[in-house]
Amino acid sequence: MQSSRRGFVALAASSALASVVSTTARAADPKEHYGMVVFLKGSEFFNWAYAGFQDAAATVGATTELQGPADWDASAEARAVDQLVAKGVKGIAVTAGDADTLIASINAGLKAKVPVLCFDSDSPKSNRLLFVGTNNYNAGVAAGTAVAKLLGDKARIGISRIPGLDSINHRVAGFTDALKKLAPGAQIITEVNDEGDLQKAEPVNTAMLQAHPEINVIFCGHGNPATGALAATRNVGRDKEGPTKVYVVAWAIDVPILQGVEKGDYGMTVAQNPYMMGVQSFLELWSASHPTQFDSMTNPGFGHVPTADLDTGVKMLVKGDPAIKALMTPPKL
Amino acid sequence: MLQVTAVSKSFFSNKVLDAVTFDVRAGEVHALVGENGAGKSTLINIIGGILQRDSGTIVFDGKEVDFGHPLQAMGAGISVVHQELSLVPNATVAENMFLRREKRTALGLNDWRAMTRAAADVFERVGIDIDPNALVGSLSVGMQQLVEVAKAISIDAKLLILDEPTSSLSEKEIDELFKVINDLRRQGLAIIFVSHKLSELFKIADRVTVLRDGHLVATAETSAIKSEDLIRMMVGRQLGTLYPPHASAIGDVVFSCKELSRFGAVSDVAFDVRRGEILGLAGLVGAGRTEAMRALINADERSSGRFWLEGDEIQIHDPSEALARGIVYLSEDRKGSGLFLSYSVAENIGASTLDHYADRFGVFHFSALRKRSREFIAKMDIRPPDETARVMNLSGGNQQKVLISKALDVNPKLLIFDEPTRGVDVGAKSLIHARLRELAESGVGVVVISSEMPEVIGLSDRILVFRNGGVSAELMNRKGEVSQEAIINNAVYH
Amino acid sequence: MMTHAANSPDATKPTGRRFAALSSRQFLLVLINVAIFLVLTILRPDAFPSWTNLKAVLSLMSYDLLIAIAMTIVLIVRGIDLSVGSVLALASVTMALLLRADASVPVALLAGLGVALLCGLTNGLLVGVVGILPFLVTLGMMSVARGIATVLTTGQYISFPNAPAWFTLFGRYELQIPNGSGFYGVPVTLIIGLTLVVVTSLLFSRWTALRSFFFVGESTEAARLSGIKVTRLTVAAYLLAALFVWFTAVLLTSANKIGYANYGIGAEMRALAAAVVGGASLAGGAGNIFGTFLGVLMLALIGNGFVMLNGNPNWQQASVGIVLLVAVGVDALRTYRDRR
Amino acid sequence: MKVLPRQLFQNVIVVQYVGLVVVTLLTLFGFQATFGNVLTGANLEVLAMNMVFEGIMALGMTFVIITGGIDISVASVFAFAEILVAKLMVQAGLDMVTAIVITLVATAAIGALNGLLIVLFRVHPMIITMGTLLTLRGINLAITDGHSVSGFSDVFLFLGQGKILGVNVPIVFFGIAAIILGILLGHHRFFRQLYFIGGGERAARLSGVDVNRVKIIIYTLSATLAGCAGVMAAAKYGAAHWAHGNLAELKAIAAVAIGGANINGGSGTIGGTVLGVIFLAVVHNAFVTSAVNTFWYDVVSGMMLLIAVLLSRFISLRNARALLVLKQGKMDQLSETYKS
Repeated sequence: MQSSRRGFVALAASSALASVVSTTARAADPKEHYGMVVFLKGSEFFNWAYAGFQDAAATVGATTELQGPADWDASAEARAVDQLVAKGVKGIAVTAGDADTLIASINAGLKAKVPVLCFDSDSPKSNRLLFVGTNNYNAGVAAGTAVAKLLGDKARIGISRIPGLDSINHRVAGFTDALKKLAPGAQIITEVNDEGDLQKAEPVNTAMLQAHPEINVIFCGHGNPATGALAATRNVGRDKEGPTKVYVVAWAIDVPILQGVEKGDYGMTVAQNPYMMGVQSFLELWSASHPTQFDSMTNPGFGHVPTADLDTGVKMLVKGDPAIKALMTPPKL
Repeated sequence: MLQVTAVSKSFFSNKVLDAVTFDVRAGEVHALVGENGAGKSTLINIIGGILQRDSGTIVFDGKEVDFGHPLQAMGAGISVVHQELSLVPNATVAENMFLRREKRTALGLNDWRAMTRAAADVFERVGIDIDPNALVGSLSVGMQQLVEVAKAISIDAKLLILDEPTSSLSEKEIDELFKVINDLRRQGLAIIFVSHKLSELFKIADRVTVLRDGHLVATAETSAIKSEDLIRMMVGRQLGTLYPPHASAIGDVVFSCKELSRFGAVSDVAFDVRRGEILGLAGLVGAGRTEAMRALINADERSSGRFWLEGDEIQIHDPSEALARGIVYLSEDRKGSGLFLSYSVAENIGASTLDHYADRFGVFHFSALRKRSREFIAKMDIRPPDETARVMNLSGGNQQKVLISKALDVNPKLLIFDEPTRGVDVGAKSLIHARLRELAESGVGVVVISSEMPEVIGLSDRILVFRNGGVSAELMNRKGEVSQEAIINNAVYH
Repeated sequence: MMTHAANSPDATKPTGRRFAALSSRQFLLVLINVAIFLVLTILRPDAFPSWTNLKAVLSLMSYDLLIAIAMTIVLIVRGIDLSVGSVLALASVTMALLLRADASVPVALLAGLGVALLCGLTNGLLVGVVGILPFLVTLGMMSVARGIATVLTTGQYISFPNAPAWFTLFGRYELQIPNGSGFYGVPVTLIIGLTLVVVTSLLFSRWTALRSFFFVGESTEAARLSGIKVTRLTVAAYLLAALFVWFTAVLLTSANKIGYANYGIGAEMRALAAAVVGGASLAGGAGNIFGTFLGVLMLALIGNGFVMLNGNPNWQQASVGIVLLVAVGVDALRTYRDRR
Repeated sequence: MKVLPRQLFQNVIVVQYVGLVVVTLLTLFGFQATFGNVLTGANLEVLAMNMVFEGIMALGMTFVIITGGIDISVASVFAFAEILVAKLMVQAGLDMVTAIVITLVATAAIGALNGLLIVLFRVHPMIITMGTLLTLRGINLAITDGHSVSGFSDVFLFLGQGKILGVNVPIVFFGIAAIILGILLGHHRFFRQLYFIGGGERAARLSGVDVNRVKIIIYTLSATLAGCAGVMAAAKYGAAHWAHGNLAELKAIAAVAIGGANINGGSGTIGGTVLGVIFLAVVHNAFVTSAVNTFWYDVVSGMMLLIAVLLSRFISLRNARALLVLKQGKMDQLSETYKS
């Protein structure tokens, strides 16, 4: 009756697949192949990181690929790491959507003699070779210092964030500590949940400014809320220079936000260096997968890599900073 | 076998059964008749454990019983075959028959072999030839009905209740069913038989009980009672004539059709409809009458067909085009494809004619529709006389009246009515017949499909008999060609 | 029973009493909204009832409102459109990419409209003509549209600094309405949102073409035999939904000045919740634009109240689900009571 | 009359599954030939582990879909089970068995609640389970504060990372569950009732099927299977996190649909679902091994769903046509005999 139905389905599916594959795939070659695993795949930030990874790989003639879920599902990342290990890549750089979720996969990769390191977001309890990325606490300190310099004891801060994320927790901790030290009179008033959604950030931040009119700084704990937070200041009419202005501290290097900083819309933005994370990640992986005549002290069987974290640092970008111009052209993938 | 004493039941404040008393003996077929809403279904559902009575007693097989669930009734030996089939098309006959009573292997899994054998045994006992391994969906409706009966008696039923078992069967299938019923009676089963078709009762029932408005009217031996008496008891009054008079004058052709075919269902049907006449389509279920009419308006894709309306050749690409030309088809499936059940009477009446109630800017005026609906409510005697009442709350007869009103609002030139009085009480039935006759007299072409032999004979001026997807005979009432024998003769294969 | 049913006007069905009085459901919704409003006013008299706050709540809910109207329209014809959020993103990305490439605004808008309608048409044809379940069709479309948007942008914000200023301004434009001492700034998004609610609401009750949608949803086969062009209307419903999604995309792209492949994630859930709360049914044949408006308003007020009252941000995300369950529960209880 | 043994009434289905198997194998070998590294033990293991949790959910989903329902809450039940079992062991200090039992009972209770609300409110299952999905996701977030929970014993980790006879424990679980549930669905009287409910609920009711009870049990089973998957996932990842398994419900539904079940209810088999799961796993794996730009994954998986339903629709139309040919043949034959 429906004898060949399934056949058609599957045939059509695989032909659809094949057409995509043929347009974009590269045939396997003997070159060394490295993988990067991210969450929120496709976000500009990780595109920068991957660009660095790719560019660094090109210098030694290695190839790369990017894997991971488009949403915030660390378990999908863990599976992507498993996949790459099974595929036999020479090294994996992973940013941990959740520190603990990735432990098993990272350790399994190392056990299979594939060098694995973390970048951007760490999985400290795993055996990863090292962490390359912004030290979130330090970055928070930098942001806190900048805010303290800007408003001093008068700073009243609202935070827009996704609850519970480790990296954001560290940023907020650094931010708070810096303020405590430099401007003890400053206060953190409240936190709102923007659900990581650009669109959602506007209503919650607007409501926050209404509920707490004393707020004069919105500290964005991550990349997405900046646009919405800025719009929120407009909604309550507190975007213009003057005594009532609410300063938005963005945490992003997306082009529209950099443009906003140049125009003075945003108070400042915390610029991490994802490109360098990518470059450094590759170089360390390369090093780890090419053992020299002396065995690694800490990671027997692998090449030498530093044991301490590599802090790629942040820069607080304010209006007129020449670095903004350099970041305006997004990376080619 | 069964003794029902003073059973009453109310739904909310509405008393639907009022102290009904009657009994059924082993080895008899007991007919239960009454207009729609007389309480037959409620009574059956109470006996079958689907509903619970408010008061009264039921003694079955010597014990007083009080079933809380259909399964308890089944366990006691009471089996109900409902009007709507309750079989699943995707499962085999055997699995359907033994649903909830599966035979098991030692592992507790279903023992298909044993079930197949048991089903075959039942069929043998009843004398039906059906493959227990066939998928139910592959059987005709008549066969499925027989499977239902077999399923009902396979629980070792002592009392079998058949709720309008013949409503969707062809004459031949009815004969088959009656043969089975007679067999079962001989085996000592008590059988309650519900039907609107009085001729059937006289053929099969030993006694008949008449209900009206939830009250018991009478119980009588069928041999001692006449059809007219029964009808009087059911409606409480004498119906002068059951059918309106035949056409006074038959005029020119309103609509004609040639070469109407639908692949696999209808082949090369041709007919004319004239002013003033009612054209009846007779035939066994599945002979292609409904299929032909649906193909006519292209509700099902036809393979060929040419049509002339009032002398001009026309195209009919889809039902909406048919409607636009004044050709209306009213489906036999009132609830599924006739009415919008949760909408009001007015909304239903205006469903085909929304544009009539819009002004030239396309603005819809509900008040105009309500006004129009009230006219129809008066004309068709729709009850309750409230145009905002939801159609789902109306009785079958009143629903059918709404359906006709909807068609009339189109100002049809050709009205095709599929089973106009199926599931309709006697009062509404004669009103519908009268309205159809009026319509024909006013110059509208009227085509009626009916599986009820008396209706198609009583109503039609001319009858087309369908067989095997085509027209096998044309019988003129005026010429005295119409008779049950003539129709059957042309409807079946010899 | 019968008389009772006749006396219980349910304005989610086109029984014609829609303007005689609010249905009991909408009345209930109005009450709930008023109650939330009063509670928030009492608890936060300083912040909540200000025009600035209410304006923000009302104008920012416009995006959800337009999407929810789109959802209501397809629900009426017994459909569902899970792809609204993704199509929103795809239309936005299309317009932004064209504007960045210095296309003129009309061209970009038309292209966005074209993309949205193409998605709507595909949905409509697959549902209406081919006869595939709407749930599956739009689930596939949801994946495809979001995927294409991501492929086109690789996830970047697409800004268009060279686009004409009026396009980047109108999404945030406010009409100044004098109020004696000063001006009320009334956002254009709010005006557009409310206008569309009123217009669609009127059209659904007073325009025969749209009234027919209800018949299609209530019983497809009966509608077909009643001469209603079912296929055409089904396709039209998905196209209309796509149109509303496009409105949203235009407003959102203009207001945020960026096209973004992750716009509208989860929008279908909020829209569905609001539409069902407002009286639409997955079984088709019912749905009310004003009810949907009240549903969206309720969700927006709850979201605003959450922040106003310093609710634990962790619990914010559970609110949509709880609202949905409570609404369905209350409705079921009401129907149950009506049945008696 | 000749009594045949009950035909494996899905002979036809067996044939159509062969098609799915063949194409799955073709894809596997095709990619192996082109890119290599596919048919390695390590890759096959990863391939299987990639879909195993969705696969376990798909088993329960099969039952739900056969009854004509849908359960989109499984993904959040999955994450809830992870979190609960983790909290019970790590924070409450319960022993492993107690923790797992409590977790499974809790997830069963959620499923029972789903079923209860569905039969009580008589609302479409999608609305109810969507409410559960959103609410539970919010709760998952809230009770963990967004953090993951970890620190399991090695014995517990064995449930996710260990191997029995060289096969990962979750895969063993999936296999055994599929076999047991497959046999039960095919041959056990309780599960056979599902087809009757999906084929016609009213008819099933009249035949004495306790539809409400069966539904509640089925939703309970679905949630419990999601709970089992969650427990093993916690062990596999060594951590519980609220965002785990996001959108898993869609993958599970897609697997059931590709496996040939009718989303309207009344048909579907465990065997088909298992094949659907394997097919999706192979395709996903193909993406990784071929190193295609993974942005395309969404597009292709959406397309695949659309093509799958489209083709199944065309096939069913063709079957209807074939049936007509058969009928026409009978008609012609009859009229021939009658003429002569």
